[in-house]
Amino acid sequence: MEQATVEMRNITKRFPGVLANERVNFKVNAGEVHALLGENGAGKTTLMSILCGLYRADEGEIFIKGKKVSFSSPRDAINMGIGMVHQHFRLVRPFTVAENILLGSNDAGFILDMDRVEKNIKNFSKKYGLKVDTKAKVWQLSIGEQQRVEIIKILYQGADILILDEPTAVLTPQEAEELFKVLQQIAQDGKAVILITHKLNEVMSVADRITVLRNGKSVATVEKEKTDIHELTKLMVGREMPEVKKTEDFSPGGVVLELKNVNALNDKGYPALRNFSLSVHEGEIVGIAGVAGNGQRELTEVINGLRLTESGEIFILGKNMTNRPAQEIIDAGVAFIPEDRLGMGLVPNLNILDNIILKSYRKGPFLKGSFLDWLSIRKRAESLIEEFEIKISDLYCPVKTMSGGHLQRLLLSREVHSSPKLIVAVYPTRGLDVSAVEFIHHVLLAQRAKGAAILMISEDLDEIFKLADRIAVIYEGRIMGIIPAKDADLRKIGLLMAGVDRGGEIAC
Amino acid sequence: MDLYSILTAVLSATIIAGTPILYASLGELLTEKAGVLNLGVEGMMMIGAVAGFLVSFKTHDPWLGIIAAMLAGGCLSLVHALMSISLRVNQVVSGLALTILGTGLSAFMGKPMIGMQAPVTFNKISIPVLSKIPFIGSALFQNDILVYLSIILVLTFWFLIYKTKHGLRLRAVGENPAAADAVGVNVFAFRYLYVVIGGMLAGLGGAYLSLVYTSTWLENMTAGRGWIAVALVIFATWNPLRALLGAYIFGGVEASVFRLQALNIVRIPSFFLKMLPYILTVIVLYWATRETVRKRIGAPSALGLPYEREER
Amino acid sequence: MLSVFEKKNGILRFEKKLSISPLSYLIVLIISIILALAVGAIFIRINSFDPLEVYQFMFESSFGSAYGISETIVKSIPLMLSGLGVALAFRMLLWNIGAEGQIYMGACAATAIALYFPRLPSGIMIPAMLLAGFVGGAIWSLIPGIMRARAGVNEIITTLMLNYIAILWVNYLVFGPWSDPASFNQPITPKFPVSAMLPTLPGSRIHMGIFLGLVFAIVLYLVLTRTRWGYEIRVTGESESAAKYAGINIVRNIMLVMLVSGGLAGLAGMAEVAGVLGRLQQSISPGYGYTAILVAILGKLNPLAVVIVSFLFSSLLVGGYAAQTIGVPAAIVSMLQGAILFFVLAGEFIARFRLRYERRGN
Amino acid sequence: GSKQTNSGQGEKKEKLKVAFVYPGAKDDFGWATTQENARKQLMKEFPDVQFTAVENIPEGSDSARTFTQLCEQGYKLIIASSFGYQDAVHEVAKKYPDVKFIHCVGTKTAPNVSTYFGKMYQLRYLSGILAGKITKSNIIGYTAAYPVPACLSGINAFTLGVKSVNPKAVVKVVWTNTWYDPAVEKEAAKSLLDAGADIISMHQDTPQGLIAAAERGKYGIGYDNDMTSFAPKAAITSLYWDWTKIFAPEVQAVLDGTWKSQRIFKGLEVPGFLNLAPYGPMVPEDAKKLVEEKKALMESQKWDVFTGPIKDQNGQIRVKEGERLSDDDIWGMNWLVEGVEGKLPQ
Ligand SMILES: Nc1ncnc2c1ncn2[C@@H]1O[C@H](COP(=O)(O)OP(=O)(O)OP(=O)(O)O)[C@@H](O)[C@H]1O
Ligand SMILES: Nc1ncnc2c1ncn2[C@@H]1O[C@H](COP(=O)(O)OP(=O)(O)OP(=O)(O)O)[C@@H](O)[C@H]1O
Ligand SMILES: [Mg+2]
Ligand SMILES: [Mg+2]
Repeated sequence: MEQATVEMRNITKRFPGVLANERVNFKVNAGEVHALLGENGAGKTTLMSILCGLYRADEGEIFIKGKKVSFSSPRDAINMGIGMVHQHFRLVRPFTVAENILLGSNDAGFILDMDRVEKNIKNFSKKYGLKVDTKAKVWQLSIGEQQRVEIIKILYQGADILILDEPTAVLTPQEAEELFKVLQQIAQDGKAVILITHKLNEVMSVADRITVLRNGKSVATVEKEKTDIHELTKLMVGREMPEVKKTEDFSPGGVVLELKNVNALNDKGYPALRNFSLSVHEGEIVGIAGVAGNGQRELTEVINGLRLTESGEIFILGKNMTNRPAQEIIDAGVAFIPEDRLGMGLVPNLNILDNIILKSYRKGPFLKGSFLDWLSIRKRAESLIEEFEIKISDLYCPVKTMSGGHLQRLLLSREVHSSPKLIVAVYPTRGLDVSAVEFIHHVLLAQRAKGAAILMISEDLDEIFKLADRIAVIYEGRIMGIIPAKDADLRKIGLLMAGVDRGGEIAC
Repeated sequence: MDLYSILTAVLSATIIAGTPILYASLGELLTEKAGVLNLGVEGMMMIGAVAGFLVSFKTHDPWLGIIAAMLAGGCLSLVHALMSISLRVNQVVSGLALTILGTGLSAFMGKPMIGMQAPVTFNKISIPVLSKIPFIGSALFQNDILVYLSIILVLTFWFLIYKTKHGLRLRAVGENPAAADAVGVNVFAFRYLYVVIGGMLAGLGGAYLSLVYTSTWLENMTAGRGWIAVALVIFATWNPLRALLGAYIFGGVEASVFRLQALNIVRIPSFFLKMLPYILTVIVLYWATRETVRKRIGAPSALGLPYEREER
Repeated sequence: MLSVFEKKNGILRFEKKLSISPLSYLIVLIISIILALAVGAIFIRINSFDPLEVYQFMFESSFGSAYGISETIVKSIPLMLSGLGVALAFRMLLWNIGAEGQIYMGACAATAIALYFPRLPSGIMIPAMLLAGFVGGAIWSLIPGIMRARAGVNEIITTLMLNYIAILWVNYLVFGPWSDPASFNQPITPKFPVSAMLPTLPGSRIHMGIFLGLVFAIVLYLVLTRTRWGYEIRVTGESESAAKYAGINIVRNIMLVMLVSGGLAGLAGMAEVAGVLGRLQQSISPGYGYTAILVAILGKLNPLAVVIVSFLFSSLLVGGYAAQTIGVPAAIVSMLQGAILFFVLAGEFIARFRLRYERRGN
Repeated sequence: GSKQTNSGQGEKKEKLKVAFVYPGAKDDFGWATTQENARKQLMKEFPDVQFTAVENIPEGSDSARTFTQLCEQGYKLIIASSFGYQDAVHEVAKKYPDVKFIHCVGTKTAPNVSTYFGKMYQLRYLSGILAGKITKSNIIGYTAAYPVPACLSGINAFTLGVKSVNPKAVVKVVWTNTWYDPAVEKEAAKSLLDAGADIISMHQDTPQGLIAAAERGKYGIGYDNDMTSFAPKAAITSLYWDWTKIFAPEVQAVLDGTWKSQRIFKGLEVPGFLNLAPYGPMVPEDAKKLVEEKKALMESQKWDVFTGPIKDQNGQIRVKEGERLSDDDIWGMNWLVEGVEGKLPQ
C-alpha cells in the first residue's frame, strides 16, 4: 500500500474549557481531494491549524510522507510543503497581490525585485488558470479574487499539501464550481488537497475521500463512491437531519422599511451602496443574498444609523430617518443582530446583566431617575435565560466565556424582547450548530408571525430559501433583482450574485 | 550681525537640536512598524543619556559611551517587549511604566555624575567640498559623526523598509501579524527585534543629548523630547524620510526659542517662547491627524494589539 | 497549554483562566510590592545603606506617629483626586496623562479667585475656588478631549504637551503679573486671605480636600456602577463598536469624561494651593499628576481602590523624602514605583494561569 | 578651626546638629555646590558639630514636613538654601522656636529665622570692567535664569561695569527660566554668540555658557564656583563664593548661645567671601589695575556699585547723583539699568 502523504495520529488539542480535538486520526494521500467534514465546532479548523504549524497539539503525532515531524511554527510546516488557505484570509490588505505572495516565499533575494516576482506569478497563475492582477492592492479585490491570491500564495511557496478551510462560504455557486475544477487539477498534479466544509453537496461533487469529525473526534473516513449524502449526514450530526419546514404563505402589511436610491461609501471611501432601493413590509422576511463584501455590511450600518449616506433617503414606518443618530433608530423600534456578535452586539468583558440592557438602559423599566435598577434587570435576565434556554455558568461572569450559540441566543433574546417593528439580522446562524440554528429560525419566524418586518442577510442560500418571502440579490452595492422566494431557483440567484443580470450582461 | 550668518547659525543649531529627536523618533517608528507601541521613549532616552555619559566618563571613550547608551535603551525596551509581546500587557500602560522606571533609574544611576563635564566628545568633521557650499554647507556638512550617522540610518531604514524583503515582512508583521505568521514569518522575533532596535535608537538619542549636545548629565534632561518623538512618528506617517523632516522642524523651533530672545525680534515673555515646541507639537499632531485621516494613511493596522497564535 | 510534568495516572498542567478575582489581584499586589522592595534593597545596598534599616525608617516616618500618618494623608489628597480623574478617563480608554498640567491649571484658576476677589467671605470664596479649580483643570483636559473626539487626535501626546505648557504658564504668572510685590519678583503670589484657605483638622495639616477626595471616590463609584452615564462609560471603554451599536454618543462622552477627569485633577491643584501652600508658586506639584497614573492603574481603575492605593503611595513618597534626610537618594522612590507597577503587570498575567491536575482517561 | 571653645566642656550637652537643605542635587556644581563646599569646610573647622546635607526636597508641601522631621531629629540650625522654602521655614520655625533657620534670599525674618545672601553684584561690576575692556564687537551676552533680584542686581552691576569703561557696549540678556539645565543654557549662550556677542557672562548654575563661548573661540565669565577649568583658554575669570566665611560665625554663634536673627547681606568687606578666579591670558593689564582700584574701594566700603546717577531702561533716573542705593533696594531690585537689552516679564 502506498505511503500516505499526511498522517495524523491520536491528535488531542484542548482550549480553555473545550476539548477541540480528541484522539483524531486523519490520513491523506497524494493526488486526492480529501474532504474534512463536520458540523460547526467539530474541530476541523483546529485539526488543520495543527497540521499547518499554527497550533501545537497537546498529544499525538504527525507524519509527512512517512517521516515523523514536529512543527513549532508555520515555517516548519511550509518547509514540509504544507500550505493552508484560512477561513479568514490571511492577507495584508495594504500590500499588493505580488507583495503578499512574495511575503512567504523564499523567492527573490534581499532586495525586492517586484518585476521579476510579478512575472513568475503570472506564469504560475496561467498554469492553474487562477487569474489575478499582481499590482492590485488586496483591499481592492473581491473576496473571490482574494481567495485566488491565497491559493497562488501557497502554491508559490511550493506547497504540495493544500488545505482550504471552507473556501466556498464566500463564493457564488458558479465560482465554487470553478474553484473545484482548479482543485481537481491541482490534485491531478500529484498534490494532496484537503477541503474543509460542512456542505454535503460540495463534498459529493469534488472529494475523492471524506473524513468526518464529530465533537472533536474522527468518526469515519469513507470513499465518495461508497457513500451518500444520507450516510454522511448521519455520521456528521450523529442523528437524522430534521426536515426543513416550509414557510406558510404570508400576507404582508404596510411598509416598515423603505430605502430610496441610497448611496454610501465604505471605510476606504469608495462607493459601497449604489442607488440602493428596497422596501420591507410588516410580517415579511426579505433575504439579501450575495457574496460577502458586496455592501451588505454598509447596508445594515446605514439602516441602523451607524454610517452616513451620501445621498438617498431611508424611511422607517413612514418617517424619514436618513442619517439620524443610532439612538433614534433604536427608539423607532429597530432591532439589529449584527454580523460580529461579540464585537458589536455584545460587550465581551461585561456580564449578562450589563449586556441585557445595552439597548434599553436609557429608559423604561430599568431606570429609576438616573439610576439603574439592577434588581429588575436581574429579573429580566433570569426570565430571558429561561425563555431562550441560555446556558451560562454565572450571571456575573463576562459573556465572552459563553459559547457561540448561546451568545447568539442572548443577543436575539434581547433584541426581540422589545417587540421590534423591524429586525435587521446579519448572518444570524453563522457558526452555529443544528439545534441552535433551528432555534433561531424558529424565533425569527415567530417574530414574522407577530408582524415584524425582517431584513435578513445571509451567505447561506439554503437559509434564505427556507426563511425568506422575497429574495433580493446584492452585487457591488446594487440590487441585481428582487425575486419572490417561490419563483427563485439556485442557478438564477447564483448568476445574479456573480453580477450577471437577467440579460446575461455583466453589471458594472 | 547680518541676517545671512544668523540664518546659517540657526540652521546649524537646528540640526544639532533635531538629532536627538530624530534618533528617538526613528526608533519609535521602527517599533511601531512592527506593530508595537512603545510610549517609554522618554524613559529610554533618559537611561541612554545617563548610561552613555557614565561610561564615556569612566572610559574616556565616547564610542563606548554610545554603545552603552544603546545597550541601556535596548535593555529597557526589552522589558517592554517582554511585557507587551509575551505577557500581552496593555502597551500604553507598559510604556508609561517604562517612562517612570527609566526616569527613576536614570536619576539613580546619574547621581554621582551631576555637574560633571564629559571628558571627551565627538569632533566636528567637515566633509570636503560639500562643506564649502554657501549657506547650507557649514550647517549640513560640518557636524559630528553622530549627525551623519543619523542621516545614514534614516536612509538605510527607509531602504530596508520599502525596498527589501525583510522590510516587507516587517511591514506585514505590523499590518497583519496573523497573515505574516501563517506564511512563516516569525512575528515574535520581528517584534522583539524592532522593539529593541527602537530602544537602542532612543538610548542613542539620549546619549546625543548628554554626550554631544551638552556634554553633561542632568536629571530629566530630555524635557519631553521623547514624547515629541512619539508625536513625530504620526507626523511622519510612519515614513523615516518624513521623520527626518519633522525632527529638523522641531530642532528649528528649539534653536529659535533663544535666538528670538537674543535678537529682540519678538517681544513676548521668554516663558511663552519656551512653550513653542510643545504648542507646535499639538498643532502638528492635529494637522497630521487630519491629513492622515483625509488621505487614509493609517498607522500599521495591528499597532498596539498583542498577537497570540491560538487566540481567536 | 503547557503540561508541566506527567505522572502515571494523570497530568499536571497550566491552565488559563479568563479573568482574575479581586483576591488574587490583592495577592499579586502584595507580592509585587515585596518584590519591588527587594529590588530596591539591592540599589540601597549599592549605595551602602542597610535596606532593612532604611525601610524601617521609611515606614516609621509615614506610619510611625500621628504626625507621620497625618502627613501621609495630606500627601494622599492630590494623588487621590487626580488619581480618580485619571481612573475615570482610563475607564473609557482615554489616556489622559496630563493630570500634572491639569493640577497646575486648577491651582492657577483657584488662585485667580483668591487674588482678584480677596474680600469674599469664605462661604463664597471656598466654593468659588473649588469651582474655579475644577473648571481650570477641566478646560485643560477638554482641549485634548475635543481634539480627540472631533478629529481623532492622539490624546496621550496632547495631554502630555499641555503639561509643559501649563507649568510654563504658571511660571509666567508667578514671575510676572501675579508676583507678590512684597517678595521682590521672587516667584510666589501674595499669600491668600484666610477666607481662601481650606479648613484643616485641628492640630494637623489635613485639610478639607480629604473629604473632597473621599466624597468624589464614592460618587464616582456610584456613577460608574449605578447610573446611565456610568454604564455608557463602561460600555464605551470595553467596546467602542458596541457603544456605537447601542446608540451611545461617544463624541459627547469623550468630552464629558475628559472634562470631569481634568476637573478632578484641577481640584487636586486647588486643594494644594488652598489647603497646604496658601499661595501659588513655581513648583506646586512634584509630579503628583504622573504618580496619579500609577495610582489609577494599580487601583484597577476602581474609584474605591484608588483611595487605598493613593494612601499607600503617599506613604511611599513620605517615607522616601524622609529617607533623604538620612542620605538615601530620592530616585529610589521613583524606581520603587516603577518596579511595583511592572511586577503587578507581570503578576496579573501570571495570576491568570492556574495549575490543574487532570486525571487520565476520562 | 580655632574658636571652638564650647564644644568640649558640657558632656551633658548634646552635639550640635546642623542641616543644609537643597531643592535639587547637592553636587550640582552650581549654587548647591557652593553651600556644600562650605559645609565640608565647616566639618573640618567644627569637628564636634554634625553637618548633614538633605537634597532633592521640593519647594512645595514636602519641605515643611522635612523641616519638621529635622527639628524632631534634634537639628538646631537649618540652612534652607532656596527662596521657595520661605513659607515652610516660617511655619516650622514658629513651632520650634529653639531651632535656628537661615533662609536664602528670604524677604522676611523672624526671631529664629535669618535670611542670607551676598553682594555678588560687586564682583559682577568688576567683571563688567574686564568685559568692557575685552569686547571687540561691543555686544556682551548675559544668560540669566529668572528675573529675580539676585539676577537683576547682577545684570545691572555688570552693565554699569561695562559702561564705565566702554560706553558704546551693550549687554544682551537672555532668560532661560531655569537655574540648572545644561542643554538650555548652552543653547541660550549660543544664541547670544550668534547675535554677535563675543563674551558670555552668566547667572546660571552650569558652566555651559563658558563652554559654548570656548567652542566658538570667544570668551566667558563663570559664576558660582571656579569654573575656569572647564574652559581655560576662554575663561576671563569666574566669580565665586566661599560661604564658609558667612556660615562659620553663625555656627559659632549658635554654639555660644549668642545667635541673633538678622539679614545677612555681606560683600567684599568680608575677606575671602567673594572671589575672582585667576584671570585668563586675554585680560589686559590696564583692566586688571582698574579692577583692583574699584575692589579696594568696595572692600573699604567707601564706594559701592549702585551709586548715582543711574538711569533705568526707560531713561528714568533711579538713583540720583551722589546717592547710594540701600541694601533693601538692592535686595529687592526689580528694574534694569540703561544699556541692557532684554525685557522683564510684566
Ligand atoms: N483559539 C481557540 N481558543 C479557544 N477555543 C477554540 C479556539 N479555536 C477553536 N476553539 C474551540 O474548539 C472547538 C473546535 O473549533 P474549530 O474551529 O476547530 O471547529 P470547526 O470544525 O472548524 O468549526 P466551524 O465549522 O465553525 O469552522 C470549538 O468548540 C471552538 O470553540
Ligand atoms: N475564546 C474562548 N476562551 C475561552 N473559552 C471559550 C472561548 N471560546 C469558547 N469557549 C468555551 O468553549 C465552549 C465551546 O465554545 P464554542 O463557541 O465553540 O461553542 P460551540 O461548540 O460552537 O457551541 P454552540 O453550539 O453554542 O455554538 C464554550 O462553553 C465556551 O465557554
Ligand atoms: Mg461554535
Ligand atoms: Mg472552522
